[in-house]
Amino acid sequence: MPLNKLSWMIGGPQGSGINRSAEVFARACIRNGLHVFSNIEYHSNIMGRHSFYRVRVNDKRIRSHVDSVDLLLALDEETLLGDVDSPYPTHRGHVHEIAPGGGVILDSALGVSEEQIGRDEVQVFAIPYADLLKEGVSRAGLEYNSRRHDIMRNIVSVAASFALVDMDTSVIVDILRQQLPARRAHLVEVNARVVEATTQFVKDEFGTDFGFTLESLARDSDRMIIRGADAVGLGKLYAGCSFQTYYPIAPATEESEFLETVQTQFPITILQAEDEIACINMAVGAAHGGARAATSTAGPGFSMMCEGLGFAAMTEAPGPVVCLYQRGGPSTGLPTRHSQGDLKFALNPGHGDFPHIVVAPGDIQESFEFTFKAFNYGDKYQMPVIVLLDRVLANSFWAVDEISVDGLVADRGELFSENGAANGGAPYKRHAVTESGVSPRSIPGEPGGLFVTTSDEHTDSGKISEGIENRLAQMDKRMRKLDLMAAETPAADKWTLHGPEQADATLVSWGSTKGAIIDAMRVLDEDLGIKVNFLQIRLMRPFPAEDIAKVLDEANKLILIEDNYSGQLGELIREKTGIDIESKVLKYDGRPISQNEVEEGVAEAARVGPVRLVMSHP
Amino acid sequence: MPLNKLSWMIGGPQGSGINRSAEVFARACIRNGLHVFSNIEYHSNIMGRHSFYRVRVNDKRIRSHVDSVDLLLALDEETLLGDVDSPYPTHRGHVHEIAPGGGVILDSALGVSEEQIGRDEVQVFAIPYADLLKEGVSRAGLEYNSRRHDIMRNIVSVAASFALVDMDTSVIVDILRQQLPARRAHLVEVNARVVEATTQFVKDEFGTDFGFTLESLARDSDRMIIRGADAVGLGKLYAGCSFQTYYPIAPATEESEFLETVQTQFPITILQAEDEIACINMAVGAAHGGARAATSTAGPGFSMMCEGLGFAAMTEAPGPVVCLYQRGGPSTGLPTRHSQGDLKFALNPGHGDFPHIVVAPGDIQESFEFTFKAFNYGDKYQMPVIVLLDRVLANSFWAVDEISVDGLVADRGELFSENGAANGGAPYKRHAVTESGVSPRSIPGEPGGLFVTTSDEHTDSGKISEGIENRLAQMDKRMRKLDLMAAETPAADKWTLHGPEQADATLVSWGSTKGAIIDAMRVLDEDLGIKVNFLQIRLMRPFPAEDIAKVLDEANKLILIEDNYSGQLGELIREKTGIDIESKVLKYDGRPISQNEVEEGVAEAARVGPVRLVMSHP
Amino acid sequence: MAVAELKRPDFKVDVRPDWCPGCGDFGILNAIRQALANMRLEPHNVAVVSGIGCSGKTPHYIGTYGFHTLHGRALPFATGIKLANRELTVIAVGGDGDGYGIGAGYFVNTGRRNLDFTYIVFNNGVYGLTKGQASPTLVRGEQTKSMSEAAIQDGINPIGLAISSGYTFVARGYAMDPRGLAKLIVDAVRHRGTSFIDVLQPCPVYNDKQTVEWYMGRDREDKQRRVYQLIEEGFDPVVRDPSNVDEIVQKKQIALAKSYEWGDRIPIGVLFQIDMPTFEDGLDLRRPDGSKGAIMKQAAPYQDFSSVLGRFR
Amino acid sequence: MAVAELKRPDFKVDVRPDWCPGCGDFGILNAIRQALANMRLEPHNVAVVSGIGCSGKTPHYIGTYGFHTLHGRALPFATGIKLANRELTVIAVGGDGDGYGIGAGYFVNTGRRNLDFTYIVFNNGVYGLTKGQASPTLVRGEQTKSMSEAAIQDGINPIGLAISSGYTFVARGYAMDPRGLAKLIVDAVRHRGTSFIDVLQPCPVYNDKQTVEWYMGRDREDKQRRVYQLIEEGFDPVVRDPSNVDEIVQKKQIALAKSYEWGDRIPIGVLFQIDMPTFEDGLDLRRPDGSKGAIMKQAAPYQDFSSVLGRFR
Ligand SMILES: Cc1ncc(C[n+]2csc(CCOP(=O)(O)OP(=O)(O)O)c2C)c(N)n1
Ligand SMILES: Cc1ncc(C[n+]2csc(CCOP(=O)(O)OP(=O)(O)O)c2C)c(N)n1
Ligand code: SF4
Ligand code: SF4
Ligand SMILES: [Mg+2]
Ligand SMILES: [Mg+2]
Repeated sequence: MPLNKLSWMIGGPQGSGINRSAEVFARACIRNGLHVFSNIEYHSNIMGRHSFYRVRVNDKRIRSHVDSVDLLLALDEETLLGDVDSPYPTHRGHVHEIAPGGGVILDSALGVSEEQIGRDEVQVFAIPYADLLKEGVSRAGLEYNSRRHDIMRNIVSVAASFALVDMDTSVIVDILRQQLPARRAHLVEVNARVVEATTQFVKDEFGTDFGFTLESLARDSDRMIIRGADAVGLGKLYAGCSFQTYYPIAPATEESEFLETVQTQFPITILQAEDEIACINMAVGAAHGGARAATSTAGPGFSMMCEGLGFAAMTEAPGPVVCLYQRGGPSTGLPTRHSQGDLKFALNPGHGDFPHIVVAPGDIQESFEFTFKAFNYGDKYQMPVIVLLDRVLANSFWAVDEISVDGLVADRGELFSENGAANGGAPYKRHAVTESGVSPRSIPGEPGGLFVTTSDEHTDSGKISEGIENRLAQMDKRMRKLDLMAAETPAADKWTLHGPEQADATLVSWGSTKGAIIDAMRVLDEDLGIKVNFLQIRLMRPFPAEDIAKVLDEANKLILIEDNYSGQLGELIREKTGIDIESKVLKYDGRPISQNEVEEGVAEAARVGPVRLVMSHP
Repeated sequence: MPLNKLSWMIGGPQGSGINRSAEVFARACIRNGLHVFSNIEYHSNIMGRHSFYRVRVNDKRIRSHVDSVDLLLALDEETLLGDVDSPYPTHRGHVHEIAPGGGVILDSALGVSEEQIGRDEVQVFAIPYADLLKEGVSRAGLEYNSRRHDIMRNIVSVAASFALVDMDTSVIVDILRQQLPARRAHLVEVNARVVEATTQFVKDEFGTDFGFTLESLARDSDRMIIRGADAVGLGKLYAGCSFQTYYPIAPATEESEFLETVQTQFPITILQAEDEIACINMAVGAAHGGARAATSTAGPGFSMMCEGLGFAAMTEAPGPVVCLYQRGGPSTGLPTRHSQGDLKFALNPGHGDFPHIVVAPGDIQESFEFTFKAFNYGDKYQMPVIVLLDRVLANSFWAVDEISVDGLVADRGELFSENGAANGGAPYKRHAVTESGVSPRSIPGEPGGLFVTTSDEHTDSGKISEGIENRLAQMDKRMRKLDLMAAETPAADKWTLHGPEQADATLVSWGSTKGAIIDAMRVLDEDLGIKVNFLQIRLMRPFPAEDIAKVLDEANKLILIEDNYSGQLGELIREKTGIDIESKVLKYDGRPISQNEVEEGVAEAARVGPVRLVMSHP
Repeated sequence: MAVAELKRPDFKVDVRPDWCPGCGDFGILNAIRQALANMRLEPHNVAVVSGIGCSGKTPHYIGTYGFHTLHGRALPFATGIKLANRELTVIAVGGDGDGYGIGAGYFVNTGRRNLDFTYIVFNNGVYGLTKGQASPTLVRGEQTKSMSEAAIQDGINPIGLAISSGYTFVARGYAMDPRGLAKLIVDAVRHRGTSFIDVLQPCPVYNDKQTVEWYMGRDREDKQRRVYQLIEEGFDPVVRDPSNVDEIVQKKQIALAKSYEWGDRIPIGVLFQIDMPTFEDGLDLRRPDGSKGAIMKQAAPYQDFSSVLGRFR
Repeated sequence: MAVAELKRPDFKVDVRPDWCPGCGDFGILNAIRQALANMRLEPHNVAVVSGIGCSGKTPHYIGTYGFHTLHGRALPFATGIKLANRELTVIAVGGDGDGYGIGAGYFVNTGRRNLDFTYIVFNNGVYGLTKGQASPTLVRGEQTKSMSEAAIQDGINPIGLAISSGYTFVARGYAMDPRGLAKLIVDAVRHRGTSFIDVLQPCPVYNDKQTVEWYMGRDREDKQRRVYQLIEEGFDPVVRDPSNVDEIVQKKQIALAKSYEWGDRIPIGVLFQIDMPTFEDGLDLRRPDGSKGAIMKQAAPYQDFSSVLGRFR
């Protein structure tokens, strides 16, 4: 039976504390030397609607979820059987997702019978939550009070899970000890007793029947558990970003909230603006004002930023960095769900031809690193930079060993003061036409660097001009900076070919699907006999067309994998290289592609040839 | 010497009445049975900056301008020699554009000498404006008063021009008689005398020296002189549009202003909103409310409409029709200048994958016709429709013989009431999943058709739903409507191959360049020996990829012609067909491509092979 | 059920609101339904339009035509649908973030227009659906549960804004007083012109300052409730003579003063009302033939279309 | 010129304004330049930020740093640049369409923030640069030259909006009184917090109602000028005790009343002023170490960066 491989899930109504349970569970696994990947699915709702949290545990590094569940912890009946009886049903529950031989933990008070669950090959572990709570509380010498103590139901869930998979439960208490604020330290003791009572009950009642086991491994105390949103925030801090605006929106808010928690510690101003138009224009103002400036949003907010982006490009602002956290569109869409549906919009985010940079990280390290680099791009090429992220990358907890800052050096680009002498006393020209396209920039406050700039077409001195020759000179010089960026950026930043040079099939993708693809590659090769490699494209604009064409030309079979309807990267690749990737594995049901879906999709595409496959596990 | 072929230009400060002169001149030519194409170039300024107006006259139908000028009417020195001495010069004046043998008319009071003009092969006609005005006024028995009478300088200009080219000047007076409101009818007489005095002076002084001649042709009294903006407005009226919003912006305002002038006559409400976000959302509201609704804007305003467009698509609103008048971008850019730079933005105008239609008319009749059809598309496929227009198409005066309404029948699509019976009493489902993708729509006020809809993903009944199966069903059904649209739309509406089936080179373009290309084709063939045909693409989304690929595959040399920097249609074609049109004739200096630039560009591309040519006549 | 009883519509539907227990939104929902029922409106002649937020879900819970639009854009949408079909009773609803934050520009400019519809703002001091950030009505120094720091911006005064923007009916309601609120809504809907009600709405999950207990004064020594009805004090908000500028200004002044009353006493009820020509009236003046830009289900080419072509010849 | 004279900067530049002859914008431009010169500010420490419109061209005509931004977005931009570099004196300018139409949401929400900068609106009742459509301040029934029909919307009251939004310095100026306006601008810039001046600006080309002649009362029998200085009447706009809510409300009330005075007498001058903590003050409270989020020309990784990583272990 499986050792140190577990797909755990907890489900229940929004607001019932599943987040807390899952996060303690995940953290505890990490403490015990294991790797985790955990992600939540929830409705755009504050309390009551069905949500669930997956924690996948493994002894090797993992970066994605799988659709099957080994151990399901159901806090309510809906988690088991769905809402099929409601007037507008949305799901069939999670029982059908349980792997044969897997199990369900539930509160015996729910009164759900094994017949209702209806799966013989699944073990049902009914746990008397209330009794265990009472028992624990009284062991701690206190009197049970449901209002005060029911919050520990979470701990029962985690302890029962750990006990079933035979894992040391003491780590749960360690984590609580670390996390609870000083003034609530007395609660550690009570929690410890509840853990104890639960562990004892589970061992007594179910023994070691459940075949899945987690074993503590050599403890690597430095491993982090972190979300993409945090990694982006860290990238901003490390880059010296001193100004961030935001307007609340899922799934971008987490990043700003993280930054808000450090604003007393770092010289960064976080401003919650009145809307996203204000966000982008404040950020452009701050960038022109000398700050490394940023804003973060999701699709609906980004839809408000188009004019501001063109404005930043036209006035050659150094940035700002705009983090676009994709979620299920179109329109308000699926506010708390995942998608990679905003690529083409991010590539054409305003009227007219103007330069901007679009970069798409694929994991935690890349989220940190390319957010950092985005500020360098902004400063060096004086244009807005879009960092494309998404719901699953942003909000999933990933276990990583380190955040590496190797080679990350801030570069603020060509500044006027450095070049002042070369001017020979000639008046400073903010938009001087240069060979590279870059004009040394001055920052307000600089005595010799006075300039005016404008969203209108302008002369090299920033005066409004509708002259023809000037127009061509300015237009060309702005666009030329994209060539410079392309030339100066190492190929390794633009794209990566993961896996062997030669393969039966080359998977082509971008962004957060990286996790599921990398995880699937080994299985495809070892278990399904399909040798694949994986072209991850990171730089979307300026697009490394020649490089990509070369890789694709040399490949055997091509398979596109994207979490959107149209295969937007595929469209971009065809636009830039002419190459049509006919086999597409797409997912657009609002959930991220899973490792097994990559395996299934690739296997099928490899088998049948050119095909558009839509993945979904309802 | 040329008969009935004249490129006339009047230049002077913004606000000095050149519009009036040029429009009287153009109208007078039409009255005399000739064809005209006239377009203005002006700064984003109310008074004072240099502007000029071209009127090209011909005995055959013409649809574009040429860069050379046969007769230049200069109201100031800047028109002749530019502003080269100003701190931020923008142009060199128009003297260098005059064709050999051409002429300049100027006010002798300007004191500009022939040496300053410096072109021996150009004739200079100095006219004593003040004297002629005085003379005319006194002939009318009045006392000259500069404040009251200087407004007639325009008429001196027109009369002098007509006299030089030997055209009957009485038509000028006829036009004034028609145009002046009743309460100012007494002015006709004074104007007539000024015309008389001017004509006499010119004949006496210059005789018939000037070689260019215009001759009255058989009068076709029904010929219209009309701008694209008017044609679009007429299309809206004919389609029964009853609600239009706008926020002032060049070059879109003209359309709404035209509609405002007819709002007392037709049941249409024109609402000047507080911004473009209001414009689009009001229009979506009105569309849902049962009206045929529209809004019109330019790039900066369109940049504000992204979220509203996705919203319309998500809630399956019947429209609205959004007219996007392209101007020089990016950002505020060149507000009063021309461009075709918003195609790719119009194709990807929001976050997420959603259906919408983009259609690009190329001349007056098409502007009318496809605006009309846009309402049918909106109603039938329940999605927003973008009509892509541009500055030169919108604001140039074109002579056309007729606006044809042949075959234009309003189709409001599938309505709930018609299908009510088929429901068999089942509750009405606004977003019912059907094979075609279209769900019969009900209109608020309908007793049995109650529904709720939402920008969130929703069920067939419009309730918020984040369910997976529902999501796929709704997403697919929304997108399916694009296939239906593609299937139901005749190829003749999607694209046209103008000219011979077989040609040395196939020109590929869209929108307003049509005029210059059609005009150039004959010259290319007859004078330059290059046999070309011209693929005009009108339907940009859903893109007729197969048809286009077929045409392009069968073509010999391909040459792309666009008024933008990137060759955006070229990018679209490559994305959809894989075909890379390597030869590009582009123009992005804020001015429309001229007939001669098409000739020059095509000739050059045909000669040297794959090349990117940037056209410009500073 | 054997025989379906013909009954007065109660505007209920088969969808259960997914608001948190104790949320003030329930009270507002009930008040709207009650008001619609009291006015004996027919469900198909009513359209409820909302923005995005917890409050934005309201149309899903009312048995009328419903449009759950975009964040901050309920007013423009409502304007469009009303002008497309003037027969509809249109009620726009939304949150305070929706209306005074991202939607502030529409809030101001809708006031100028005086279209005949009603706007109800669910004012809970927070951005509920995005988990409790400060909304524009939260005052300086206040720190609700999920804020990491106290607010350093002032709160706007919605009543003052409405008065300066031109709203012709300006009121404040309280979510936990559904009966009074229903009456206010009836008055607002019956008012000719744009009527606006700012409703104080407890959000038990994120706003731990303006709670029901607080509004009820349970924290006060004298246990006196804070909210009180203006009418009880004999407050007179109505401009008697709309042509009398002095009276208008004086009524606006006292409304402004009342709107700043906060803390121990919080007035609810109508604060300002005046009878002015509506936007529709203005449109009708332009079109003296009496065609009121009515809904057009079947577009037919306008009869006199060709006449307009004459201009271009 | 043989010897360059060292002289006090006059903030003039080599670009000629392309406004129409007689445009009120000239007066405002001169007043701004004059105010800057009077305050003896150094050109490189001043940034003038504008929206789009005739008025939006102003930064091109002043010898400071200048940002001619987007239509309606001058305030957010000004907010950003000010927070990036608090040493700068920031002046935002723009039209009435820019500020109260498309920019109304920012006008309202900037008021709440009370950042230390100045906003000057060129209020001409029309959209000048787009050729004369009605702006949001044009009142119901008015029809200027280029409108095809009279306005059927009410005009908003900028002063009332400002007061309800939280502006701490609210004034009205008159473009044709550059000396008085320059003084007002000096006071506004010196005020700690967001100061706002609505400037009545004749647009001789498109607004044929509120002309210089009209403001000067030349159409009146008694030829009495309409505009008058509040200060002449002894009007006192300043809140003496910012902790006294009653005083604040009372001052707001009288400011509102004054702002509606129109027609025969039009007051100009400061209408409301109060000393309140600025947004910057609030930020500083959050960061007790005194690091004021200053401009960072050379970004260096923050020293204690690695400490923050600890949270994730
Ligand atoms: C353009 C845009 N920006 C942001 C959001 C995210 N969002 C959803 S609801 C909401 C705020 C809700 O607050 P409020 O309007 O006060 O309503 P409440 O939930 O408090 O009723 C926000 C910011 C969005 N949907 N659209
Ligand atoms: C998003 C956007 N919409 C519309 C415009 C067009 N536009 C330019 S100036 C202007 C209005 C100017 O009026 P106002 O702000 O009152 O300034 P004024 O010209 O009167 O000084 C408009 C609508 C624009 N530039 N950007
Ligand atoms: S978060 Fe607040 S406003 Fe939203 S439903 Fe819950 S209690 Fe109501
Ligand atoms: S249009 Fe009016 S506001 Fe604009 S420059 Fe001319 S006079 Fe001034
Ligand atoms: Mg709220
Ligand atoms: Mg204005």
